[in-house]
Amino acid sequence: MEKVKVDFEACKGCGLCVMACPKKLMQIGSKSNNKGYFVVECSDQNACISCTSCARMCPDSALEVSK
Amino acid sequence: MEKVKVDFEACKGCGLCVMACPKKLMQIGSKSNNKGYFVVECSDQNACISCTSCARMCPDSALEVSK
Amino acid sequence: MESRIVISGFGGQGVLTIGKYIVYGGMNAQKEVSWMPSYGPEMRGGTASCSVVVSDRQVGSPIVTMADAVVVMNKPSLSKYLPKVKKGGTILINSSLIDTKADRQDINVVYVPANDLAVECGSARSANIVMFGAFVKKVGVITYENAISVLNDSFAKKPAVLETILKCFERGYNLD
Amino acid sequence: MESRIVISGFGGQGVLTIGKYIVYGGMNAQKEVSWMPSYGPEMRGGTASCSVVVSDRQVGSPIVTMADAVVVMNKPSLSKYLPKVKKGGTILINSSLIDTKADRQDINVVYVPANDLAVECGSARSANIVMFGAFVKKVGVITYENAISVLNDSFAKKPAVLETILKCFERGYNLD
Amino acid sequence: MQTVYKKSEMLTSNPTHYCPGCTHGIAHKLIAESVVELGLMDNVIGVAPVGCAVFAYNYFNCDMQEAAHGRAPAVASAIKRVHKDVAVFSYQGDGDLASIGMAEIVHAATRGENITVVFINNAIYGMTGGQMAPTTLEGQKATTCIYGRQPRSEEGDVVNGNPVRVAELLATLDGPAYIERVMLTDPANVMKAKRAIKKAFEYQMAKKGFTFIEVMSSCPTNWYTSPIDALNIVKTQMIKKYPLGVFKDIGREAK
Amino acid sequence: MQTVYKKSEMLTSNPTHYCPGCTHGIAHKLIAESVVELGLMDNVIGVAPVGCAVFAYNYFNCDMQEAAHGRAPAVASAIKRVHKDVAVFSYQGDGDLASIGMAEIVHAATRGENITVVFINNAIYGMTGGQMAPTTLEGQKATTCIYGRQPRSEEGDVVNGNPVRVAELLATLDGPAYIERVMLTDPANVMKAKRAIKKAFEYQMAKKGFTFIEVMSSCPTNWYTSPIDALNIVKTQMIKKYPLGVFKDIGREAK
Amino acid sequence: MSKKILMKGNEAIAEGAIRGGCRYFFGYPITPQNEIPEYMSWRIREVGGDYIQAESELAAINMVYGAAGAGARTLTSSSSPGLSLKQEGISYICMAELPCVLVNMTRSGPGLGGIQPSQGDYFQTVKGGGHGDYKMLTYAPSTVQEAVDILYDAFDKSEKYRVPVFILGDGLLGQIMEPVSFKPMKEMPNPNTKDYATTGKHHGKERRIVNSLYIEPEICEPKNLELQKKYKLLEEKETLCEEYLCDDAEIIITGFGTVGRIIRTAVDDLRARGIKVGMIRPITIFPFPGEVYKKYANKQSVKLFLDVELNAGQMIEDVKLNVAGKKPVEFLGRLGGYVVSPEEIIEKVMEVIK
Amino acid sequence: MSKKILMKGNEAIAEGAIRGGCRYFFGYPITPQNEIPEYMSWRIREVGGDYIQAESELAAINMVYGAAGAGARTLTSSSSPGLSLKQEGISYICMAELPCVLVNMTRSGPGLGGIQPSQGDYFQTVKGGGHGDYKMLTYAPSTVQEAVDILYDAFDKSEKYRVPVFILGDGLLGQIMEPVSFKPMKEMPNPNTKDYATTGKHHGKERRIVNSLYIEPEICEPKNLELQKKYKLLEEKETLCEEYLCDDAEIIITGFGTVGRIIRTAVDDLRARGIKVGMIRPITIFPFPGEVYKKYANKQSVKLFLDVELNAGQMIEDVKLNVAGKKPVEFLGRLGGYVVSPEEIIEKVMEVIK
Ligand SMILES: Cc1ncc(C[n+]2csc(CCOP(=O)(O)OP(=O)(O)O)c2C)c(N)n1
Ligand SMILES: Cc1ncc(C[n+]2csc(CCOP(=O)(O)OP(=O)(O)O)c2C)c(N)n1
Ligand code: SF4
Ligand code: SF4
Ligand code: SF4
Ligand code: SF4
Repeated sequence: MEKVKVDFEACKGCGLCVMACPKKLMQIGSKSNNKGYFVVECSDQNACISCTSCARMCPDSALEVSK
Repeated sequence: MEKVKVDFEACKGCGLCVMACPKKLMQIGSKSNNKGYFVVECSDQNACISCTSCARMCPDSALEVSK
Repeated sequence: MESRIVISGFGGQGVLTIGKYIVYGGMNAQKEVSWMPSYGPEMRGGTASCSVVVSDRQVGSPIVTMADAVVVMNKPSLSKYLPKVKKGGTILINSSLIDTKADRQDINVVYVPANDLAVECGSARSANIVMFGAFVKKVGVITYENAISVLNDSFAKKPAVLETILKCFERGYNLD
Repeated sequence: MESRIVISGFGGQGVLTIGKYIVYGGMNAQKEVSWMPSYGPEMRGGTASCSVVVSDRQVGSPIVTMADAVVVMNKPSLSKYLPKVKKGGTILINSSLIDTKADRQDINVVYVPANDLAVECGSARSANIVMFGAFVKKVGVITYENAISVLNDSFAKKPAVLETILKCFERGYNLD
Repeated sequence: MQTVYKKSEMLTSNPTHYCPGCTHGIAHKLIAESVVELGLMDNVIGVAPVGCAVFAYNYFNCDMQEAAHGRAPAVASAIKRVHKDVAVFSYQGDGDLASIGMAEIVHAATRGENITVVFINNAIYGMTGGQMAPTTLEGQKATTCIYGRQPRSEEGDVVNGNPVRVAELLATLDGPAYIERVMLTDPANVMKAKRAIKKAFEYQMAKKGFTFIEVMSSCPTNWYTSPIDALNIVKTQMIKKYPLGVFKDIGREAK
Repeated sequence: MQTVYKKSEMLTSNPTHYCPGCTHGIAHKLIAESVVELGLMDNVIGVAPVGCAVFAYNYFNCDMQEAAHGRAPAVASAIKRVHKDVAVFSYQGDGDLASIGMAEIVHAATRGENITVVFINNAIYGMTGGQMAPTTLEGQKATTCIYGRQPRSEEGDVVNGNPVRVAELLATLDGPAYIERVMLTDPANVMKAKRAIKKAFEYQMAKKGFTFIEVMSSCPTNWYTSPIDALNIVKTQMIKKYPLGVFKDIGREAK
Repeated sequence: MSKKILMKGNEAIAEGAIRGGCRYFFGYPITPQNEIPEYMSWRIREVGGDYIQAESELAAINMVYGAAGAGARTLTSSSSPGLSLKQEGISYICMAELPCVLVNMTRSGPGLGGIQPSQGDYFQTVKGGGHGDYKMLTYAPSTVQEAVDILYDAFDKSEKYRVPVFILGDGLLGQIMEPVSFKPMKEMPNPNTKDYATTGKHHGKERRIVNSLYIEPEICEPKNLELQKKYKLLEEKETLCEEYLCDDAEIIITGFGTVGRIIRTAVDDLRARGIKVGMIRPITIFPFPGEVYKKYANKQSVKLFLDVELNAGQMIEDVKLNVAGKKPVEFLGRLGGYVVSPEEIIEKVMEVIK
Repeated sequence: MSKKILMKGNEAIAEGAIRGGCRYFFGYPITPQNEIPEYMSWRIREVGGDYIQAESELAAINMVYGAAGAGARTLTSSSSPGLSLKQEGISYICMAELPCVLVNMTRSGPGLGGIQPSQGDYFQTVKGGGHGDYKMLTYAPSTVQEAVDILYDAFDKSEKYRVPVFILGDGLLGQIMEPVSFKPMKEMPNPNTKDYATTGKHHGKERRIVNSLYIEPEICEPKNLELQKKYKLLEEKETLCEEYLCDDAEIIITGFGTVGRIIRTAVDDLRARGIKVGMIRPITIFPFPGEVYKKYANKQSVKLFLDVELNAGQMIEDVKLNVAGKKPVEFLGRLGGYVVSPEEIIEKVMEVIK
């Protein structure tokens, strides 16, 4: 299962989570949502340590983290 | 001649000059002006040391001091 | 019947209070009344006055332009309000502070040395009460008994001064 | 003759610029013109559009409610403006970003894969120029020469990019 | 698996209109989370400003009043007087709070109103398109100082004037109980900011006085930078002029 | 015999409407004398406030503008921009400057406008009849706090709030060049106050920035005291809350 | 009704509001209405309410917005320049449809003007001093007793229609002392019973949003149309007007507020001389009692209207809009703080009937 | 006249003011007029003037008071809520008789409303949003070129009469881009040549006092009467109005500002259908061109008037005051930011002629 869930329509592709992730797991993807933003994705769900850094930085509450 | 000249109509009888005079020469008189104020007077022009304290305190520029 | 009155003097001379006494008296007598102050820009000093109306009908304008009676407590008030006394009306002049005479023949002029009389009665600050006494006698509007009861009510909480106040009133009422 | 045009897309897609090019062209051709933007509350993102009028007479309302031609650069714009094309009018649709079809039979529908073509021409950000080219070909309003001269003027200070720009324009102009 | 972080229930499901990477969104979350953690969800009223956060009433999942430009502290003060035991917060930008609303913030503060003010300092007028704010840095460009803010000319005449430090200014007053300046540049600072906001609400509920959190924020759009560069600017340039820290804490003083 | 003190020629012959013993009159004189001594008589514009000094334009013998309540700093700023080499001063009471005009004074100060503001702090609204001012002392009675100013209740709810110290508040800004608080209680302090005002004008003419003199004043009428007792209250009570001194002096800092 | 007591207009109005359930007051000193905040500062706490001396009129009106939005019965008062400062806030309150009561004891203008009575703010009050299309239920009382009675019911009306109630007085009404009596105390309804009010208790349920922003025309226009509908309703239901001796009148003198009481004296005195005059005195100036004017404009016996105001001619436009050219409308105005006297009105009437 | 260039209304207006000699600008950002302060912030310093981004609209209008009093040519601009905040200052400026130019790019109200075009501030502008009796010379331009030309002469007129000149625009006028041409630069007259201006040089001579306080009615009333006289003079000299195809018109459509250009299209289109319509478009809304309406109201051929506004009906009162019941006056209004279209006007005309 996904540790980091991305709300596809909420993400604005700003990249703050990318910067925040200590494991450098987040990256801007190649798919854009209805608003035209390229949405972020987690490159390796298994490597995620569920530290919530990405989610805490997200201005749009687009990330949900589980462990 | 008068060292301390009082502008009879300008004085409002507030007594600030009375308080200020180091020689305690100023006193509220018994005559009132057109506005109804009892005007200050200098009790002893000779004793005046022309220190200007009275005049500097007067809010209504009613005093002129000479020496 | 409508009495239109102006009372004027320095701020601090108690002119607004005279007006209120008349109004209270009017209320006691079941009349319609109004009281309207007028101040200058000065907080202290300067001239204060009030317009008082005591009437049998609802009071229209509370601002008295032409007065049945005028009370003046200081000099600037005399020159200002003398022309505003109606023909046949009355002016009461505080002759303690006003040394000029009223040069009108068509009105009643009453000189009241209010400050001097007040000092005589032992209350330098009650010249206005003396004037009120003179007013009730010379102008009327309210009766003697009514006026006494107004004073009694007003000083109900200060019985200590009431006696002097009544003395001042009587002195004005029994002017001559 | 009056042409009333709407151009709409995301903020940042250069839709306001397409409108300006058309207006400059109109001015070159001695026409009366107006350009009127419309923004949402968003500073970035959100939908931006502009109304353009090119006319032989003084422009009355610069706000285009029913359009002779519409250019839509993103999906929300298509649903919003498709009903606003006059019968017999034209809609240009950026098919790179809009996957739905326009279901109206009474107008001309032109699909322009503007982003794809722009990328092809080496300037991903010039989809609007491709669209401008397609517009000049399919709708007219201004002539080819006029459009070229507008672009030349607009990029006079950036000769480096002019070539790519013209390439994009041509690609749109020679769509099919 | 267990969810360790998700969207606060004090936030509605409405998508925000904020630009990508704008820290307004982060600040919203911190308020929401603080309110939830303090159990104030059913005991809180918010006041939205005029500025990019003008639609904040769409995002906070509680009763909200939208105030006129700059007047949120007056609105919040009055609400508090009516509902003395309800948590009341206002949320304001720098144009709103430090320019047009300067009198209202100073007076709510000096009165010592038991409210919490969250002040978003992004050194620019966001909503209206990037004009100079009272907090715009020296040298910073804005649409009303296109050559960069210049306080005065060489001759000594005023050109654009100097920026104002609101936390320091309010700290001279007796009414505030707690004043802190924080930033949102990274997860650690975000956590710190949240602790500050939470503490402010705690003080408010204890009726200690006026509480004020200045949040150093970014406006990538009107700074013409990427969201990440914008955070770097906060970290490297803004906090030189606006140092982080606690400017007043009557709790601490009391000890 | 030689005249050693007489009425300044920067004052008109109009009698003032101020109450007996009101220190407004003294403050007027100090400004007038400073302007004369600096040779600025033909190079000065004053701005009058709304308050007891609303008629100041009748008393200062120079070009004057009467400003709307609280807005004198905005008016003075604009005048200065038009006449950059003319001395411009505003004269304001505490209601005018510290209450309704708080935004304007803070912003003229932070911009660093080359103007001189003389702030008459008498802890009361004089002209309108003795209502509470932002500077009214704790415990002091006023017509809108007839039991004495009480900042907050025992339960911690705000009642009348706390007084504000304007000199200290403005001193947190970069724009001011010189800020001093003085009082007018005796000839020595009057002389000191005059030196401060004069220095403020000197700084202004040297384009050093915003200059501000807070003058602790009295309002015998609305304090219900004699003029002399009023000055004693200033000396014994007011300066406890509003200590005298220099709060900013960039001349001194530079040394 | 209690026994009549002598009271200054301002204080009586304040007490009238308290009796009407007012529990929150926000204000800033300005002559000639200072006795209202002064009285409120101690009185409102006696009845369990709260008071803020706001830092300015701007703050005061926005505090009204806050407290009214929070469900409280809220009053503010000021005088002309202060009202100008409140215009933005008033416009907000009208769009947000918050109930509250506002008082203007008008003084002479423009600018700092003077502190004497004036009616120069009629236009500001009823046409819209603030931006956008809005109206307030506006009363212009002519005596202290009338003012007190209006205040007593003002909060009920305001909450019924969700419009501010505005009291347009003047320095005369504020400063006069007249005998007045008061009705029994009403309590303020609990804010929780108000379905628009923010109380902090609606997380996740139907949140209350107090707002005046409607960025999309699709929403902003219907919202405006709703307001207009409400104003129409006010016209139908709340128009109030005094007609005095109009039945057989040939000349109708008209004026609002305190001028009405002066006109009344003039009418009595003119009638005593056998001149057939009457008075129309709008008690509400919005809604304006246009129908009353129309009625008399259509009446054969009426020869002309004389409008009397303490301004350069403001209500006269509303009078003319309704008289609609059917009869001449003359004007008598005093400016700058002068109060028109019955004698001047009589003189003017004598002049126009010549 | 220089070559036409394409410019946004707001920027063109700013440049028009500069060409007219404006050298001081004080303003505060608000949509939809931000391009005016933005343009001014750099442009005015190029021509030797100065600019302050004021802390608020309140500060801005009081800066105008200061700079105008100091003899400078001064401009400020804002939009609806900002104008509400400026009402006190405007009233001061009018009483102090200071020349200056004020712009309102109206947006939809009331309250925070929306940012789309509206004409909801007509009443505020011409009836008196501030306190007291005052008027401003008020223009309502319909195109960018007309606005620019008005701005070019606005300072001269303002100084001639010592009244503020007010430009009542709307979001449409501010945001539209149209071709426009400019006249040559005028310089600002030296403040020392203005006999009302504070310059600091008049100690002991005839001091200049800029003031709006007249505490005694004996002075305040004559002062007010002087203002009224000046407003009469403006009515005589400065009334401007466009009449379009009115000569044989049976229906007269009327509207101000940008609505005028939309009416023109409708008139042309209706004429093309053979319907006899014309347009009256007041260019000055104070003074209001009442005589023009009277002329057509008295004309046999005219059947009715149709007033079109982007509000709930404001100018219609001035129209009706002049039509004075002689002809029906119909109304078509859009609210909340919608701009009326020629088609709607045509439809309305077809409806009323039925
Ligand atoms: C009285 C008034 N003046 C001006 C505006 C226009 N306005 C809207 S938002 C804004 C600036 C907001 O800037 P800031 O407070 O810094 O917030 P940000 O948008 O940067 O978050 C302004 C001036 C307004 N709505 N009302
Ligand atoms: C907009 C506005 N609000 C209120 C007033 C009324 N007002 C006149 S003077 C004054 C207070 C002045 O107090 P302060 O500034 O302390 O000066 P002081 O009279 O004590 O010298 C007020 C509130 C006004 N004229 N204009
Ligand atoms: S000059 Fe000095 S000594 Fe003389 S009266 Fe005045 S205070 Fe006294
Ligand atoms: S200080 Fe001046 S006003 Fe006061 S008593 Fe002395 S001379 Fe008179
Ligand atoms: S404009 Fe700036 S402050 Fe506003 S939402 Fe965008 S990034 Fe945030
Ligand atoms: S009221 Fe007070 S401040 Fe005003 S003049 Fe009198 S003493 Fe001075």
